[in-house]
Amino acid sequence: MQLDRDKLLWMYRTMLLIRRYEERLVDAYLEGKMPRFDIGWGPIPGEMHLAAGQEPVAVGVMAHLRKEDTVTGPHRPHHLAIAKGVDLKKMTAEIYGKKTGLGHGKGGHMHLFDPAVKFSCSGLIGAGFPPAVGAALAAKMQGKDWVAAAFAGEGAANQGSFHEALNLAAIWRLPVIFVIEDNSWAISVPRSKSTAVSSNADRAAAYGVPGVLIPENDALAIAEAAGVAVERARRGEGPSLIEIRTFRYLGHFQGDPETYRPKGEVEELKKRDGIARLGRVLTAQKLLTESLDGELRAGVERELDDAFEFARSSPYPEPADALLHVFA
Amino acid sequence: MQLDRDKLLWMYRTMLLIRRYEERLVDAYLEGKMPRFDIGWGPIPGEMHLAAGQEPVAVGVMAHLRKEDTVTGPHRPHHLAIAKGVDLKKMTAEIYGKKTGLGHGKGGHMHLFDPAVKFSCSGLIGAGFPPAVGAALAAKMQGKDWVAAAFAGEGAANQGSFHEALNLAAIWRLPVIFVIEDNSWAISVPRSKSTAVSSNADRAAAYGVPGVLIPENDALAIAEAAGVAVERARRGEGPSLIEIRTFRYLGHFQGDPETYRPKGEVEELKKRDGIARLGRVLTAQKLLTESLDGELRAGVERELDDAFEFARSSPYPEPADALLHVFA
Amino acid sequence: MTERKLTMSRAIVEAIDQEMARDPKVFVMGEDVGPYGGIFGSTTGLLQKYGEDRVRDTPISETAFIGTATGAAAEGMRPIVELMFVDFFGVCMDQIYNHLAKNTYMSGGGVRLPVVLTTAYGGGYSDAAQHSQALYGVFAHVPGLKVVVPSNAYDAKGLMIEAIRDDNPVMYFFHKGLMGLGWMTSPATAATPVPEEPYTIPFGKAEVKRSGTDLTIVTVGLMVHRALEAAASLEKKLSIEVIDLRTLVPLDRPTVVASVKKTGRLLVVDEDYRSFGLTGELAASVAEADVPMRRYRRLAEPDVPIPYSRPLEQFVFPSAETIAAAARAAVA
Amino acid sequence: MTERKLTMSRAIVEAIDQEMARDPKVFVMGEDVGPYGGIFGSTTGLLQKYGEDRVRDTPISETAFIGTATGAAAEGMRPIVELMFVDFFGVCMDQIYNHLAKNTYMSGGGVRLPVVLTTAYGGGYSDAAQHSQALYGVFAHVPGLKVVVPSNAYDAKGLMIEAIRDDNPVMYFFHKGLMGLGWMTSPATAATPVPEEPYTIPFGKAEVKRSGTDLTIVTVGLMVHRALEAAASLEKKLSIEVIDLRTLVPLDRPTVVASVKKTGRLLVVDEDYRSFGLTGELAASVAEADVPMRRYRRLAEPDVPIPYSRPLEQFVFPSAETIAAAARAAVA
Ligand SMILES: Cc1ncc(C[n+]2csc(CCOP(=O)(O)OP(=O)(O)O)c2C)c(N)n1
Ligand SMILES: Cc1ncc(C[n+]2csc(CCOP(=O)(O)OP(=O)(O)O)c2C)c(N)n1
Ligand SMILES: [Mg+2]
Ligand SMILES: [Mg+2]
Repeated sequence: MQLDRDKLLWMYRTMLLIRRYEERLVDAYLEGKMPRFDIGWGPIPGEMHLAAGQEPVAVGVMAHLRKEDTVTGPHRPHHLAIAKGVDLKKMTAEIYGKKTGLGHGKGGHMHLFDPAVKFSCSGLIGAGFPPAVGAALAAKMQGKDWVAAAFAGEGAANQGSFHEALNLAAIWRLPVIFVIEDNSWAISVPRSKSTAVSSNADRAAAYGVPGVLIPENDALAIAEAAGVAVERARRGEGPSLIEIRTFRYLGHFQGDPETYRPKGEVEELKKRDGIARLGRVLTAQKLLTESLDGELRAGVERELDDAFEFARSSPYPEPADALLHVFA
Repeated sequence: MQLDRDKLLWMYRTMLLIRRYEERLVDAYLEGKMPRFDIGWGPIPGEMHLAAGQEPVAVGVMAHLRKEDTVTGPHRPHHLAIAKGVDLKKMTAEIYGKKTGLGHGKGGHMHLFDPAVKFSCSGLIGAGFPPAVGAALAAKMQGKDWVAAAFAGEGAANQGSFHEALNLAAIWRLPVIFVIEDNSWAISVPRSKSTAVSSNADRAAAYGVPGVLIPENDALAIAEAAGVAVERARRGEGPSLIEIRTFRYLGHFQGDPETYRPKGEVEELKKRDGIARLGRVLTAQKLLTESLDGELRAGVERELDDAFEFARSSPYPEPADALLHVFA
Repeated sequence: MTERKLTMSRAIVEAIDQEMARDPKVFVMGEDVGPYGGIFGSTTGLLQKYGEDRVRDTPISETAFIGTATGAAAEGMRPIVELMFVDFFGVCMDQIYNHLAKNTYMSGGGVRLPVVLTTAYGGGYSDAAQHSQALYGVFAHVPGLKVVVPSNAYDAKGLMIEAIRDDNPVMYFFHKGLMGLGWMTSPATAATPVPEEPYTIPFGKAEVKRSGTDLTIVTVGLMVHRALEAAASLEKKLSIEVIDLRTLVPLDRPTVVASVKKTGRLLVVDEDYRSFGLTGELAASVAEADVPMRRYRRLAEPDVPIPYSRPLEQFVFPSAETIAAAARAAVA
Repeated sequence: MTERKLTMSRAIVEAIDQEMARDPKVFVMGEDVGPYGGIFGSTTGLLQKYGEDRVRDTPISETAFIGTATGAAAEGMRPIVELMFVDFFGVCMDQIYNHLAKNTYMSGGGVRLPVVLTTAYGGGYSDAAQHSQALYGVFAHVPGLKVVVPSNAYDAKGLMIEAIRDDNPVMYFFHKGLMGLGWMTSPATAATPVPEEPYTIPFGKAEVKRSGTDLTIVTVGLMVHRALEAAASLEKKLSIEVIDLRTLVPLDRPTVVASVKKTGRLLVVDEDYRSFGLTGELAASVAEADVPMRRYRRLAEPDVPIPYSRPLEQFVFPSAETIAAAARAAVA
């Protein structure tokens, strides 16, 4: 499936949007945490898992998904949420804990729910696989050609839910794509110490489904593999598993001392940055010019200004609202 | 590794012992349940999962295990317990709920613990994999060449614990053998409806460990594969996965109406019975004569008389003993 | 009201059947719910009537298929998913309590999860420590799940239809020893007249099964029958009020408090573990209402795993005799 | 007693270190317990001292590595295994409560499982519904696990050494907000003088942190500090007794009962969910002892998932202010 100009530029712009969104989040997160860092302080308290470096995975897969398709994400969800089209204002307001947020401030950054675009995520590793299978089952039972995609890190592929969900999706031939974002770390544990095989794509054989390894953090290569898997799913031919070698530029969470991480690793990764990479390709294809690039970046900043302004200016929920919404 | 005469005869006799043990259990279990079957009545109440047909798996693997090696079994444990050398009197007393039982009557037939020969089992599907990994870890940390073997049905291979335990054993290169007894049924669910691959041996690739399928319910073929896996484990080269196509002659549990089961299936299986099969081989090899066969069978009956007599004549625990042993 | 009597299992199946006929979004999933019809008869005949698409046997992968129910419910389906024994919750609790139970809250009400999680509980037939537990106290402790524990066929049907129509996750506990299976003893009083037509019983309404003035006995599920037996055996000596909670979440505290206000004495009977559970919750509910209790007693599983051997198992579960003895002592 | 002060995390590490030095069978397993030293500093420096064989980073496979601890313990090892957040219990509860907790009983005492399961609990820093729970009520409800919840560094060391030397499974809960981590606020009173030498604190002995005559406040963990703050703020008006349970299993009922006998009023403060938990258990414990309570009140998490947003989260957890208000109301 060929990606047209608009789609390619959407991929590039969306990656810029994600990157800049999280760069702004870093600053916002550190507000009130300087000079001394306290996880509970500032306008954005709590854990903060950022995806800088992993943008290609989000746009490569999401390039093939529609509003009706379901996405479940892990604790590191922003790139996926943005690429799926989650309302950026409400998402930012949620991260700020505001009443106008996706969950009226109840969920926070690990628990973003936007039913309008069928996005959700969870802080439990591996927990997103089964509900994605459920969304795929619902689509099949309702006779829709909708698909579901479950995203998780390479660490999650050693959780029992990965095995159970893949097996169930396979025997029921459900339209779901399992996407493993291998950023080679699970907090401080390198994949070599967590995973008995060199590629999780090899695990597809355990379920009789296609497994693909994308060795480069390349949005176009990812999009190509994802296109095949999504089409297969829409045709009713069942699930696929895709693993992508991607990059974690930042600490596991903000505040991670990263003493376990080899010096210079990140610098090396950044030389192969996925955004710059696609930018070069589009420039070579004459789809991207310096002036267009400037426009896109300016548009991104305006969009972000609006989102953060909305979040900051929104009111906090009333304390007693904590008692609402336990049940629908 | 060649099996000597004694070992071969041990395999044959132990299969006879298992088969006859369970045949007697069927009768004992039905006592007090006739004419009307009530699961709670009679000298042996509760669930009763029998392994008739699966004897070759037990002796084929256990032929290579020592007292110091650990075995964890599932809810269908008798064949494994007997082959591992669990005290038959105490085991029978446990099944009768007597004070002299392995667990003083607290465990019952799904919860047989005999630390003397390092045997244990559980009623939770897939629950035996992790503790076997733990026993293997203990052996390795203590510098012993002891191994562990975890047995479970093909249905258990779709439980998350299977995946997690195999991966952990593989990255830590632990001396553990995962044995899947594929009797093609999980209660009423055929393997085709539960398992996305034709053989669980294929799943070994997901952990970079050897995987072997034994397509016939043949004690010698099983013993050959188990020998390789056990030696590998003792040499410190890590885990292996073996799946055996075995036979379930009886219902899932006693009282199972088996309306889901194709007519005549069991009759066909019985034509390939594993005990008769080994008997023919040993006879051809002149290791087994009719008179020796008679002696072995008579010895088995005497051993069973003793075990059942011990169990029946033993006292029940005092009711208030229920309060003991919550903590060591 | 019709005099047609049903066992509890047949009442449950009828409720599911009527709702499946009414609403195509309702479907059933679980281990052995298809050809077998549910190990405890909770889905008998549904496969034959509705087919494999709506009555799905699953692999032994509770985390996967319960999470699948959550995902399908978020997309508008109304799954009824069975956890064969509640004792197995430990292999799938994360999908139940961190996701199914919390997603509605974490989404600020944006996500609705109409899932009925049916599960068998209870002992008394020597199924030992991993197949005989009650455990509803665990599910009533964590927020986001409604917890239903019917004691008879009439309630079972009405509560099941209520559960299926509820837009929230409902844990529906049925005691194996109440289902009226041919192969497991069940109290005669568990099978009751059941109307043919669909009806609902609201959650959070306890039923006073017998009124009295000397002592209030509160319980649920199978123990309701034993408590009534005990109360009847003592009726010459004592006037005992027996309350069947029917649901633990929501919990009908007002009915319990009003009764204790009248009797001044509370005996809680529970098949679940004694500590940190139902027995304590009711003591707190009455005490915080400033209702004086002249006596509070509890008779429950004595915080030990459930033993296999009959004399041991009979020792740990309340019986009509031990309930009667406790009642007498509570009033003495 | 030495005046050397330690944070709770350093006290825990010192206890583990001293026991690892004493007994080669003690080892540590869990996620990020190696180079990282434990996300909440519960294993800092142990890898450097004892090496990869005895300090093992695991994959994210809680069922596998907690079951591995059970299997290793059955073979004579003494594992200390970490469940990073207690909120994650749902992915591994079966190995914990059906096996680790029950095997000793089911084997009639034949199997000993000296496992310490350390886990972080608690909120207050906006980690939301899946990373802020207390949940010890669940583990205290099911039989076979000892449950330890230290409130300060001195207790943390003594209870950890006691736990490691115990031949039974011990769930060791530490509140993230008590550890004295540089990056998370912790009450100054959580860091205390800690003797260099190893010492033990017996399980089942609550500590009366402050004695009083008007009201008994019982709590555990972080809430001990808030309760003491509240009691101090009211000392001109009220004489409040504050009890730190220190362990929930075994539960020191006699100390609680004796205190309520004296004060006649009980306020239970709990960070865990209110219903079917600790608050109810203590009401029952006093009531069944026939000790008249003029007042029983409870202040706990109000049975809702823990919300992310600061004002919402602050609303659901007891604070010194809300405890003081509840205390005043309880005595009024
Ligand atoms: C079931 C469970 N276990 C442990 C954790 C703690 N935890 C949070 S993120 C993380 C590492 C995840 O690694 P990976 O899956 O590779 O995702 P990444 O963080 O690299 O994006 C861990 C162990 C958790 N949230 N859930
Ligand atoms: C975790 C869990 N889920 C479900 C069950 C109920 N159950 C008991 S045996 C069984 C079938 C097991 O099939 P298999 O693993 O093939 O073993 P077999 O009975 O064929 O020997 C099931 C579903 C259980 N005991 N534990
Ligand atoms: Mg990773
Ligand atoms: Mg099977």
